Amino acid sequence: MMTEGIPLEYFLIVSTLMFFIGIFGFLTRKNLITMLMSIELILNSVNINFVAFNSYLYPHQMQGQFYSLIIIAVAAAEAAVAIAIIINIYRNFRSIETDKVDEMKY
Amino acid sequence: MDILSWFVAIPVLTVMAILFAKDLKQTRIISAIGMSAQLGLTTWLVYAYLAERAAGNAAAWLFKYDVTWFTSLNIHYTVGVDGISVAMIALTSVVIFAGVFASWRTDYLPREFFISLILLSSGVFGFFISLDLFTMFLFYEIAVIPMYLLIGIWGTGPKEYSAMKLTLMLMGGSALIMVGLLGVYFNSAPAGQQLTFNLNEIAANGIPVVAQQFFFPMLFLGFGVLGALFPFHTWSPDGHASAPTAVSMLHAGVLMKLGGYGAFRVAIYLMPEAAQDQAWIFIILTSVSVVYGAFGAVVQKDLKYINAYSSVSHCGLVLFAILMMNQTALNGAILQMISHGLMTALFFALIGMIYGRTHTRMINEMGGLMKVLPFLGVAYVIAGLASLGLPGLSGFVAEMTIFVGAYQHTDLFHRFVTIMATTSIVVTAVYILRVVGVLLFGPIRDEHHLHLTDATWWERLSTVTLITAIAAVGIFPLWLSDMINFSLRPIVERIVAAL
Amino acid sequence: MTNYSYTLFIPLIPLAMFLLIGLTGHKFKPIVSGYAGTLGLTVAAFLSYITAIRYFFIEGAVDGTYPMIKAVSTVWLRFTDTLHIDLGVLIDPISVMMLVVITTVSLMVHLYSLGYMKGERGFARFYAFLSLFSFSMLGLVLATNIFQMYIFWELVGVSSFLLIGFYYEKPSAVAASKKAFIVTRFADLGFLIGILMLSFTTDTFDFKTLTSLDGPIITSTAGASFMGLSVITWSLIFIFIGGAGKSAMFPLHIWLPDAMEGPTPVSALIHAATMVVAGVYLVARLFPAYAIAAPDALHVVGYVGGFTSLFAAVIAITQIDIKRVLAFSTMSQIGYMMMSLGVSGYGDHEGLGYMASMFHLFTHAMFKALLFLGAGAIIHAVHSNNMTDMGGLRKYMPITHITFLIACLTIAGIPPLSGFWSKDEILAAALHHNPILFGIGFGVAGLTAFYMFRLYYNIFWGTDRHYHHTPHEAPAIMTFPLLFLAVASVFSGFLPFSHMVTSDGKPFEAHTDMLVAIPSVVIALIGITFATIMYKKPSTIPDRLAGSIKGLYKASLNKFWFDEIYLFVTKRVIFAYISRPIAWFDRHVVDATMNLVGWTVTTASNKIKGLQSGQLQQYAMVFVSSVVILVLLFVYLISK
Amino acid sequence: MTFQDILLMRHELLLSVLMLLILIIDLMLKGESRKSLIPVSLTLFLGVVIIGFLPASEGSIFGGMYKTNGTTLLMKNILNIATLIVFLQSAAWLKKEENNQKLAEFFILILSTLIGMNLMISSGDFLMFYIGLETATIPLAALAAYTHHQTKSAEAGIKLILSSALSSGILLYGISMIYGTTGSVYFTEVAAKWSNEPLNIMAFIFFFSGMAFKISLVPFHLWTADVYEGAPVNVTSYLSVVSKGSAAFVLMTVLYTVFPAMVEHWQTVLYVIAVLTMTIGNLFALRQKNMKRFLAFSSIAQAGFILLGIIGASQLGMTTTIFFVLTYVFTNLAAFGVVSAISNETGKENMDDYNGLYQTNPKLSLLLMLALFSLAGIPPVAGFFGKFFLFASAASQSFYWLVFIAVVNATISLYYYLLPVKAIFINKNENPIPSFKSDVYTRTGLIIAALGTLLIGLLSISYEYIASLSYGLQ
Repeated sequence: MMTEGIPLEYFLIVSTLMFFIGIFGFLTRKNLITMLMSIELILNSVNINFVAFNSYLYPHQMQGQFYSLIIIAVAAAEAAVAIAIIINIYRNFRSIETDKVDEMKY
Repeated sequence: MDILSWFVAIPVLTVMAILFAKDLKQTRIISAIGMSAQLGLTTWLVYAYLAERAAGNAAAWLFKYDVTWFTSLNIHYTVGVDGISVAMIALTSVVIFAGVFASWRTDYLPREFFISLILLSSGVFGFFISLDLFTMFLFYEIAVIPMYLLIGIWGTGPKEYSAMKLTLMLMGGSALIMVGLLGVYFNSAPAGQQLTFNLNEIAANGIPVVAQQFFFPMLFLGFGVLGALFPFHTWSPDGHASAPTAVSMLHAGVLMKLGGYGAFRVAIYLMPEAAQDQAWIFIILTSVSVVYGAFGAVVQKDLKYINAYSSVSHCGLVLFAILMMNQTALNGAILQMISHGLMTALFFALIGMIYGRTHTRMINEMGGLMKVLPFLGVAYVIAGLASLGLPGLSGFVAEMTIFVGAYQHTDLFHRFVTIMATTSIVVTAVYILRVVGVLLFGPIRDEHHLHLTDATWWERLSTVTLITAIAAVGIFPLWLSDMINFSLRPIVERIVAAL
Repeated sequence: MTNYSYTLFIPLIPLAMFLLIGLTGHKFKPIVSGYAGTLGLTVAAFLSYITAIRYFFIEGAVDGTYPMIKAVSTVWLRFTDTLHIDLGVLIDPISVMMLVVITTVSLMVHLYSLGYMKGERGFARFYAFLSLFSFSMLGLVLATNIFQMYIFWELVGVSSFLLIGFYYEKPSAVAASKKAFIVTRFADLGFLIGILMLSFTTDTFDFKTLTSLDGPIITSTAGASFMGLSVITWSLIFIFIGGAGKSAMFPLHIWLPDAMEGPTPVSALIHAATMVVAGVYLVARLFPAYAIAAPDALHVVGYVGGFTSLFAAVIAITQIDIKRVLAFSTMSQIGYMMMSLGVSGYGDHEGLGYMASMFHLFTHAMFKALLFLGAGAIIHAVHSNNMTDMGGLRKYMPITHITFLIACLTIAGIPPLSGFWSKDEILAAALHHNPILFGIGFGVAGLTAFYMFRLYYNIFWGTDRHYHHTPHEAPAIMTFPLLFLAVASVFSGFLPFSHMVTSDGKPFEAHTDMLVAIPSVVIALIGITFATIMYKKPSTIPDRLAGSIKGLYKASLNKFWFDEIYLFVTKRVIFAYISRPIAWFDRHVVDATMNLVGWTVTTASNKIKGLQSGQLQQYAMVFVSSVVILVLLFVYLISK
Repeated sequence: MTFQDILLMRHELLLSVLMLLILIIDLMLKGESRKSLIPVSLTLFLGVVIIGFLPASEGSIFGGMYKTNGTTLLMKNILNIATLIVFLQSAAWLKKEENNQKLAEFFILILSTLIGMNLMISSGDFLMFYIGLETATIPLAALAAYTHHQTKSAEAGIKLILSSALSSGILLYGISMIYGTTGSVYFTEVAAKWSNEPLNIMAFIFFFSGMAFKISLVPFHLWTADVYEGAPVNVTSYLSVVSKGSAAFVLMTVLYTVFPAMVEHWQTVLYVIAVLTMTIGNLFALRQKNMKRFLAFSSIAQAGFILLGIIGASQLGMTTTIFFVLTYVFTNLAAFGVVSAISNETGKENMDDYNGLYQTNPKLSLLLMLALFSLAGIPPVAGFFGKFFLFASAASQSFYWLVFIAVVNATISLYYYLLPVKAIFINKNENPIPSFKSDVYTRTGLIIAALGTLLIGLLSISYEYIASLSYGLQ
């Protein structure tokens, strides 16, 4: 296998980094699309987790891999709806800056 | 259907009937009929009860009726009466009867008014007949909530504020009660046995003293709020001042008694040990409210405020007596509930009638009314004399029983506070005579009052009903106090056993 | 033992009359109510005379003692198995005597009022109240137990309140009635506390038990004591406070002078003859207890009585309002009775004071009622209470004049009028037991003679005022009671009281003690002479005298400023320093605290609204950070 | 696995079929005739609801990924009823011209979320659970943005979709950790292998916060108010009742079946969260003027109360929770029903607009009062029983102080529940909302809700039935 000799920790470090980069992006970037992308980052970090755990710790079964497949699918659906709404937002607000979208508060 | 449930059913049916009433006329006729039926039923109950006792039926509870409601939680609908609840029921039906007639001329939304009023009374009746703490609590809240609408819609002055304050403070009280009840429920039986809400079963099983120490104050305070326990009495002046006549009557006359009754039936009866330990705190509080309320009343200018404060004083006496926890004092407490209920209802009725004529409740804006309103004036004097404990009227009987009972304690503390409490009778005389002197006697202050008309027939009816009751209790107290005493005996034995 | 159960009707008839007149009186002509009331009282009086004759003369003393008979008794309210209020009728010498006194005076007043109150508004009401009062007073004297007495005690207070405030449109009358009720109420508090203490120690209310020589009080080794006095003593002192209140003993006397605001017949009935002696009756009722178990308490009674009699006599000298003069003289005379109780012992001749006190009570009732009714007639004639508006009335109203003179002589203690005998016994008793009190009593005798004749001369002699319409003699319906009472006060002195009313029920021989009698008569005469000199003819002596002892004169004129003191206490202390602060505290502290709670919640909700900023990323921020916090928190908790 | 086994998924299958049917019918209908879709789909759905109550066999399929038993059926039926009421109440709104094009979408989206919820409830492992969760969430975003011409609606949509995406991301991260530590995503195996290592705790918290987001517990609730306000009223009511209720069911099921090993830990979590939720929710609700926003915060507070049931961690706990959700369904739908009826009729959503409503619309006013009293827990309406039993469940674990805080909060909540009552009955208003007569659907919806609110509590049978199906920690 091509992952010969790469210890599990490396994968986990990568996934963790991705996770927090995603969170960071979500919290800081003003553009709604970019926020959506950072969500994708988070989800993919989760995918890496699942696959890595699966192939390193529990190689004899495939739950992790299937899980990641499902996640990818769902993520796609989510993105679709999200983008649709974002377009809608653009129609209404003439912008897709998240901090413009605060008509309702308190 | 068993006899007691009718006490809840009749008001509900009356309400149903009122729903179909077209105008004020029909509404009040229906309510009058309903409440007269209730009064009749009550007389029958009293008679039947005494007959049973005379026949030697020594069971603690008569006319018992039990239906399982929530099996898995062992919640029952259990009703039954002993001498005490019979007395309270009698009080309630007299007051509500008088109340209906006192609010005979309610022009704004009459149907809604009578509906909520009578609904409230159904809650009160339910509370007095329940033996199951859950049902009891349920009826308790049913009795408290319509207050908000009654005061908020038909009240006077800062009614929204008063109504909200009253409701929230009472609900705060019932919040405490709820926690207390749950605590009682989960300690109501030894481990492994079926938990229960049934008053007598709990009493039989007994509650662990540790739990009592935690839950007794909750329950006592919770009920105390409704009993106008100092310093949680402040809903009472505003609430009464803003409430319409009949509501003040019912509230001060009956609802505040729920507090005393509950404190006695639930808090003291189920948790005597804790009561014995903690009584002194509350005794101090109550004796404060007895004197404090009386003195507070002396300088008030608004008739309703005067009466509200005197209610604080008198209801304080009720709780005071309950905490004395001996046969005589407890008997006095019940008598005091009845007596205060009747006379304060009379007071509020009269105040309402006077206000309806003079459109003011400020005593310094009125004077010499005795000349123009002889009937109301005389009635007011009678109410006043009852409240300052004149022999031959109910007040004397109750107060003397309380004082004599409270003084039976051998230790100095109890006797000292008793003496403290007795001083209130002088202060009471002061404020009562002050009002009577300014309001009724002397020259007429306001020439507009010269051509006021005296009481109408319904006002007379409502007033006379109450006065008759007051006099009946005051002149022939023995049957009542014996009836109560009989039912008190087992309770007192239990409390004494806890010593 | 005879059956006295019919005595129940003596109080019940007036009650019936009260209810009848009160409920239906307005339906008939006023006078009807008047007749009804009078009729009722006549029957009651008749019954009480029968009772008296049967008790004293037909039955007489059973083996040397007048028995204490519970004619009727029924449980009214049960406190404990042993403590219960009974309502009943107790027949014994003093109660029988009081029956006679009350019904007689009351009947006279009823008759008198038919004339005096003629045409008054509320005539019917007046008679209703009179009946109510008679009922309560009779119930009081017939009480079988101390609590029944308390009950009627209160009722008496209320009916007196109603009668004083009869002219309820007159502010002064309202004020007076209020004052009377509250002051006595305050005293009654003492009574109540006394009852509580007594009943707690003795476990009974019953007079028979309380006063019987082997009863719990007498035999009780009252262990618990406070300030050196036993519980029994304390409770008896407290009870005496109650008595002092009703009997207007110093310092609870202030209500009595004002009570004269009531119609004069009322003053005669309540504030001269009957109610005010209730205190004396109460002490007499419990006398064995006082005398044997609590001599200290009895001394208190004696000294209070003595001081009051002097104090009141001094004030009476300077008063202008004739009714007030009489009021103070009443106080002084009741002080006399109290004093004589105070100096009495228990058992035959020792109990001379007791007998004397009761004797004086009896005679005093007669002549004081006479005086008041006379005064009423006078006021009726001249439409004023002030002796400065009177003078030379003897020409206009002869009957009143004569009867009034008789009364004055009687109270001054001139033999052979009744006053002499009773006063003589009192002084005799005082002399043997307590010289100081004897001194006081002796002095008071002189003073009494003086101020009574000052009054007499000022009214009937002195300068002849010109009246806007000539005063005329009162109608027969009013003069008859005067004559009757005059006769009574002349002859009642010859009743063999020591054979009838004694401390232990056993008759004994009382003989007039010349050592006392002569000086007392002498001093009385001196007093009269002074009065004659000063007031018979208009003269300047009084003013000069007043000028020479200005301070004392002013003090006495202003009743030693007691009203002012009381006013200060009530208005300043109670109202300003207790009630108003409490009312303020309730609104601005207790209530404010409750409102504060609500305020806190609402402000809190306004403060934290920024949390909901509408910014998506801020939401996410909160979300993430709270996740982190939770994680850290729990990882920490668990690793612990 | 046979054909019969597929039938175990009765609810889901029926709903999917219904979805497709509606889709097809929609294709056939054109223009005005579209309106007929409403009665058609309503009747069909009614059929589904009824079938849902028919007795069914228990069991599990897909190797335990999907399992069904009496409890799950009960929960699903409750959700069905709630959805039915929502449909009835939305009819009036759907009839409007602007929605003519999107009629079918409304039904389809709602039904798909319902399917998702059913899957969540029946899920036997985290995968199925996740699929259900997303199926139940993503369409909701579309629904929130349903009236796309309104800025508020769009804002609601974006706020919902993004924050839910974030939360599910975090939740997934937690699940991945669980998988990493226990080596399985099956509930049973996870429960068996569970150990309270810090990593597991972290994983649990991640997972829990994901669920807390769905139930909108403080501090994961911030999206709620805005979305509720922005979304169309009927969507809001669906969100606040069905979505919240299902999430509560699932959270409880998972806690009881997967994490019994760490019961006292999650009890502590719930304790803290419950206190926060009740208090913050109340404090915010106090000052709301917009009825939808007001009900949003009130529903947050209610969620806090629900935790008092779950915390019981026993058969009693489950019973009370389900019972409360049942009462809550009817109560809240009654309240929302009135609000939506009024806003559909007049477009007014502010509390001040309700002043003097009783003069013009007594029936609606009384119903709203009933609902609010029930929410406040005033007898004899259902809410009282629900709350009392919830507190009982917390008290059974002797969390008396928690109960105390809860009842104090209940008192505070009474204050703001009385505000609309005050507006309706006491406040004067010269031009109140004119009296109107709502259409048959709305009225049926309201009547059902009202009956439920009145009777659920008084008739103990419902409670007993739930109790017979509930279970404690596994």
